[in-house]
Amino acid sequence: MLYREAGQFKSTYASDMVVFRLKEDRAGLAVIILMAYALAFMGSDFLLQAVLIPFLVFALAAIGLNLLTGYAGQLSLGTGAFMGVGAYACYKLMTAFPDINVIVWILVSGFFSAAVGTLFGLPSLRIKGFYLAVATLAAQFFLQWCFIRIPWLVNYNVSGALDAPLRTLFGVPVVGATATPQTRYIVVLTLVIVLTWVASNLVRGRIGRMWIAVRDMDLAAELMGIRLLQTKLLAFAVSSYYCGVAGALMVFLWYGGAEYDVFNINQSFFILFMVIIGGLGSLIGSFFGAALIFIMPILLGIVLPIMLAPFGIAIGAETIEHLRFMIVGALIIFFLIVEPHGLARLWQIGKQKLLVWPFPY
Amino acid sequence: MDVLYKVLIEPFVFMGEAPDLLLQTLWEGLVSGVLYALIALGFVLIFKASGVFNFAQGIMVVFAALTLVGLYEKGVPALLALVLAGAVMLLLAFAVERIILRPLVNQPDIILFMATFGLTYLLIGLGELIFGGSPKEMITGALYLPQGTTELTLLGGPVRFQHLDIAAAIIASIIIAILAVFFSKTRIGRALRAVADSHKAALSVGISLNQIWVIVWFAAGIVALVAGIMWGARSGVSFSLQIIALKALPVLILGGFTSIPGAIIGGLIVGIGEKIGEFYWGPLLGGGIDTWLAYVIALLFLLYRPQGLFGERIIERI
Amino acid sequence: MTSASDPHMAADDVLLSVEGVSLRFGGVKALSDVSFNIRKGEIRAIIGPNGAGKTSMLNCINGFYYPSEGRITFKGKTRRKMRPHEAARGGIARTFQNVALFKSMSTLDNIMAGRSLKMKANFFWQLFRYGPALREEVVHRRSVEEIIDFLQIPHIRRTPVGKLPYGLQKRVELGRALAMEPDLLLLDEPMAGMNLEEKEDMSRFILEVNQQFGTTIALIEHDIGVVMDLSDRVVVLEYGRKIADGTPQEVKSDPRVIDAYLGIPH
Amino acid sequence: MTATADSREDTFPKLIVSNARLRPQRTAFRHKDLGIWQSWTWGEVHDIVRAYAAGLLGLGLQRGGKIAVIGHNRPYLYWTIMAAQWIGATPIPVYADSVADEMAYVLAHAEVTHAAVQDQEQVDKLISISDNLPRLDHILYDEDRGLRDYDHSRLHPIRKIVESGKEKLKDPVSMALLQDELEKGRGSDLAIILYTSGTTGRPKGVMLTFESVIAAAEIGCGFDNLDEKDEIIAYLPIAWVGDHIFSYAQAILAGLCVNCPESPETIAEDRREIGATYIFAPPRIFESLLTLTMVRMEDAGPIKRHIFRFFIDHAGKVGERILNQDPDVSLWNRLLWHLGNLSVYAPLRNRYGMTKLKVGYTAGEAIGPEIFRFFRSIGVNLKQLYGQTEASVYITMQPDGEIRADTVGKPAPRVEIRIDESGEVLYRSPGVFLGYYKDEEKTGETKTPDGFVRSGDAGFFDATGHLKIIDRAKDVGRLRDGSLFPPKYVENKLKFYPNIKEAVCFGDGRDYVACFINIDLVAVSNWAERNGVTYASYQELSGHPLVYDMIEKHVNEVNRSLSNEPRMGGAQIKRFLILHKELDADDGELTRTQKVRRGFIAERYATLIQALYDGSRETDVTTEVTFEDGRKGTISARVKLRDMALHPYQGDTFLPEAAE
Repeated sequence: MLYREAGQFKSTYASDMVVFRLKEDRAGLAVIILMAYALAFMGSDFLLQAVLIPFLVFALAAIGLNLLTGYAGQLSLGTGAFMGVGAYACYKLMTAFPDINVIVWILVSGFFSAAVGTLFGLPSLRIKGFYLAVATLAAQFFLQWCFIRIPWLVNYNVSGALDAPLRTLFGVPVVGATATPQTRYIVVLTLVIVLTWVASNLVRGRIGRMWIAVRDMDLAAELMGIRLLQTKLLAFAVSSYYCGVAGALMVFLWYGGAEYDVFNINQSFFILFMVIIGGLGSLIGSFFGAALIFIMPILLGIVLPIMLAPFGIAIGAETIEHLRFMIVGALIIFFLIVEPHGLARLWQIGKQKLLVWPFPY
Repeated sequence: MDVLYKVLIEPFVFMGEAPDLLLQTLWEGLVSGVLYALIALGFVLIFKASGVFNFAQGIMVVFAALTLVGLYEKGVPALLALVLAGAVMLLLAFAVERIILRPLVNQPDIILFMATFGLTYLLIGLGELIFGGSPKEMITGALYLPQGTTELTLLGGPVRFQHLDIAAAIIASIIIAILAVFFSKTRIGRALRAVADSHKAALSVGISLNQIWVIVWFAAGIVALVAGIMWGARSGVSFSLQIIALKALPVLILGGFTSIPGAIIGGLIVGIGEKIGEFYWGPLLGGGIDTWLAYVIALLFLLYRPQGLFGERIIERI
Repeated sequence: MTSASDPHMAADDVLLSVEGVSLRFGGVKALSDVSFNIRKGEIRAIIGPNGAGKTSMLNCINGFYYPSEGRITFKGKTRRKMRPHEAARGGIARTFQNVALFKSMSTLDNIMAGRSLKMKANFFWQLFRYGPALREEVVHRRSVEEIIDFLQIPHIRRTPVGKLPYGLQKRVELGRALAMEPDLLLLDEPMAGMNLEEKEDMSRFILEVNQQFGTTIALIEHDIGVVMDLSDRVVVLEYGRKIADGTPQEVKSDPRVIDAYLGIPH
Repeated sequence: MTATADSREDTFPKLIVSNARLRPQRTAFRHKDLGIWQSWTWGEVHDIVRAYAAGLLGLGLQRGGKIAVIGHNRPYLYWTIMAAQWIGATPIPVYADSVADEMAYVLAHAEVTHAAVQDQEQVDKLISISDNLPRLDHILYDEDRGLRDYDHSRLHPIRKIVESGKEKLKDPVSMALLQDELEKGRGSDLAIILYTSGTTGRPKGVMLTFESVIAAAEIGCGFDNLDEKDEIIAYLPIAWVGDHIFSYAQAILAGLCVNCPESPETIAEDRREIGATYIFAPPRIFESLLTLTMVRMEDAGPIKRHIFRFFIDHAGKVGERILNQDPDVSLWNRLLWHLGNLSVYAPLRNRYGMTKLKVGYTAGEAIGPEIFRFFRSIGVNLKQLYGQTEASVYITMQPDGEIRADTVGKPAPRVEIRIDESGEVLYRSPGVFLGYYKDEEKTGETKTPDGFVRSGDAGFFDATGHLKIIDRAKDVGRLRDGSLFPPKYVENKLKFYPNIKEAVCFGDGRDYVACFINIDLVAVSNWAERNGVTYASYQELSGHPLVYDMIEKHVNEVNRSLSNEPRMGGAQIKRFLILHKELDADDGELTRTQKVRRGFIAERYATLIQALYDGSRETDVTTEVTFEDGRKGTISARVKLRDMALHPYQGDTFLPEAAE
């Protein structure tokens, strides 16, 4: 309906292979990015701190997991731990070399989780599916144990927790108690945009095709000369890199400090939900999934009491929490039944409908 | 050298020096192993009959135990509460079949797996909503479960046997035995096995797929109830039990997803290995290694034998 | 699409030879003591009744199974164990009996995936899809488009292959194999389940691949008519043993073949 | 009109040279090939064509020689025409889907010595008839697939010829020779011979001079202000005069861009991608677009369907008037139309690839008024024109603001029209042809001594000065009672129903009008699905009683409409039958441009015609058919016949007045 693709022809392969082939899509993306930046100045601190920053962090982690599970087809339940590796690595780097810009360390910390992820991805050569999930559970529990048991990781801090020392970017605090949500949001947003772009480059190119090939039909992929182990390990590495960066962002630009407990198995599940609900093998789906799984409970927390109030039902915060669990659970089941391919598929269908409007197909 | 000595020699020296402690550790490992096996059995039942990897098995354990205790607290006599808890599990089985399995039949495994995640969250919310989030004591006494301790002097030292543990081991063994017999000897049991091979074969036995699903989910529910009572009696009834249920995963890896004897032996390996590892090697690493040891054992095992202890060798065809 | 081998090369130049190959699964013997060779530039058919071990033979050739005994020599190199990806790197491409496409990818991406081996741009450039990475994508896209043009499937360029009818899927799979620019192309029942018209198309493509690019082809096929028309030489397997080998005419008149295979009405 | 007709540039090659000078960087041609739109600028086209011309000289093609051009719309085939004209040879475009026999006749008649073809299929066809073509020396081809192992002694890839020409042009002598050849060309020279497929008899070669074709192109470009920014998509047969004028002559004259689609399967998509600003298509293209639209909308959800219905109905009421800039449309109706434009019309135009369309033409046959109005009402500036090969297309056109469905417009600029006593339309214009190639007799019959051309169509001018065509002049017959019977006119009325694909009426010299009907498989099978009619074959569907009932309703409506028109009441259809097979060009029942070959059909189905007039209820028929792969076979069927009740009418029988 909104599309006018007539006349948008491609006369080079480069222009034929861009992500957004239609100018309407490109314009839409530009508007969304502009609005995202505008929100930094228009949104309240609550919106930025409690909704948008975590949303972006989770979206980044979901992209990470999606690269591995959605694109390369390797199920992982260790996302939380890989995020933790990034966070702890970032903490060590940041405190060991305080003079180097924190953004650099956030990006570098991802390499540490990439290394760890690759190590735990090694079994993927021999084992598949749920069996592999158990292997990643080993990573989850082992790494979490490391976070608790190795005080060196937190510089022998008595509390055993990570804290966020003050760090600045161009003189503006971005990490630490004095960093405003606005600054932190802009930093997170920028990093997420750049990393999403990089991810889209990867998945559209040779590497992405190799991942999908391994996922769809690994035997055929191998018979075409694709080395399974290297391809899978690369997926583990890139995926863990994204998770690691997301972990660092989570601790230092969202929470402003955290204990080992935030990297527990539930975090892993949480992000897996986002990927599944958002859509396996879709970057935009990762954003949708993060929005639904993270923002929806917040909305419920606000909306439920208001909705129930007219009936004279006053409910405590605890009950809301329980209801939220139930509703999230029910929604997961609901979405899986309605659209097993996730919100991304719905989005795609919606776009297709707009494209062929008024025709049904 | 010192490290090697500490890792490779010292624990064994210690074992030899104090065989009573070794026996104590083995016993404790055996008891938790039996319980692991019981939980794993719940997974196996469902996986065998419906191909669903039921992540909610852990929460079913908690939910069953909570229902039992919750009903008792509301004044329902213990044994009636036990029966009612069983009825709730039956209800749950019906609901799962209706709401989840039927609409999702023919979907890829991962989708069904995720649906059981959803079920987990739903049950957590429901359980907390009804019974509250705080941990509860298992009604051990009211259920006539033995309490107290017998201390025997064996191998030159005192070895303590909690009566509850003995009961747990016995009851779990009985349940496992019943299920094993049920599967191999009865008509329904054979039908269940047939489903694992082919859905058509099951239909030819005259049982619909839907009925089979209800039956296995109910059976898994009962297993969960028993496991919940036993675990609950040992460490209280709370949602953290769920994590313990995840231990069933390495058990399954060792035993294979479809093998009942595999689940039993896997459970024992994990239970005993974990206790021994924690007791003898844990201190070297600062303790607490039982949170991951089972997974690492399973992982190493997998690398050696990807199809599990009892799984058949997979010949890939194209 | 160019190929290293010259179609006019001497006909008796052996590209691949199989010597005394046996293959066992547990107690079952899928192949026993099979020997034959494939010459450069020829179309070689492998026929035989169901369960004769034809697919197993292909699986041995491209490294998916290791023969329990015997040797396989490809391009003058003999080896006992070779991983499938090594076979691919050596120039062996393959299609499958039951279409093994990457179902969620489009026709274009499937064939592009076939060129993974030819693409060299390093990871760094891939991250930014810039410089060599982008240039390489463009170059290979063009080669892929030539294959699409060759196979006459431009109208399904962007269709996910899972949605295509079977006949077209087979064609896309052939395209994916061609994208590897193989020296030896193994086709496992390329015409199974096709209607007459599709079979004719596929036969034409196979012949054109053989003639235009000089690709050596080994194919398994049930349709005897097709085999006789297409192939230069035929090897006949039965219960894992070779029972005949020669030109279509020779094989056709071999009494053992008639007994084992041709005599059986289909 | 930016492209003025410089008096010195009186041939297309000269115009190409001037384009290369005036707009060297503007895109001249695009061809979707290997997945993208490969493009060539006027500068590049000029270089290629000149080199190609040099190459053709090298192959022995000379001034006065003939070269056949066979294939779909490909840049290299258009360039063949240009290159041939450059050196004074005459290009002979031939319909690509002609069967070998037809092609052999044309090529032999035209005495071609060279042929440039698209692909292996055409090469094979030429080789199969080469025994009948002793003069044919060289075959050039565009696509080399499958041709690798052919004997290349007289077979050449076009690209190689162009290359060889480039080599030659490095020599200043050759360059001078080419320049010389270019300058030798005169406007009065023979530019092209277009063979008309002809509804009867053998194809005739219509000879057109540069002057005529350029004059026609000037008329077209001037009328709608075409310039170099326009885009046209070339997908109709290059041997058709419409394509030659629109995609060749006007493109060169205005310097606009010609876009060639990738393959027949992708035309719809390619059309959308390009978004042409200017299109020319026979009515059947618009008809099938509309049918497809309606069929698809049947499958849409109820809400969408209602929105669609509502706005389409609204457009039907005011859309045309808004397009005609009628000031009397109320503000509310305008607003509603624009709302509809946002939600339905613009998206529809987008799906049709007509978003950027300035003007579209339909010609060749009468277009259904509903179809015509539909497109205009949703904002597509569709116009009709009346033209002929012999006139280099333009005879009448519809000026902006005077566009009606039932007439073909006013005389085009520089065209004179008169209507003779028998009602036949005659015209004179700068675009008229030189004569029929090697057929003085026919030329004499068609051209009057004073330069007018007999169109062969019967028509009259209405009160507003618009020409109305009723039928082929020779086809307009009389029933035995003397009442007028214009078969085409009746058939077109029938064909305006989407369910009816083709109709063939009989009645000349008989007691009443009777009719064969061909159902439209797409529309009727869709109807069948919705109405629970099951069928296994075309034959079964066409014989289904419910289908007969439905068609009977349509026929009845046509009869009513005929009864309300002056002079036409006697032409009401009394009996009809539905044919058991689709009329097919492969069986010779249609021409290659999908026109009915009445005489042939009458002969072939004589038994059916007999049944129509002997009152029988049903009859058996056996027909020989040609399958797609060329095999022949027979089908037999029992065909039912239906009687119709006629509507009363006024019995006036005078002929249409000639108005001027």
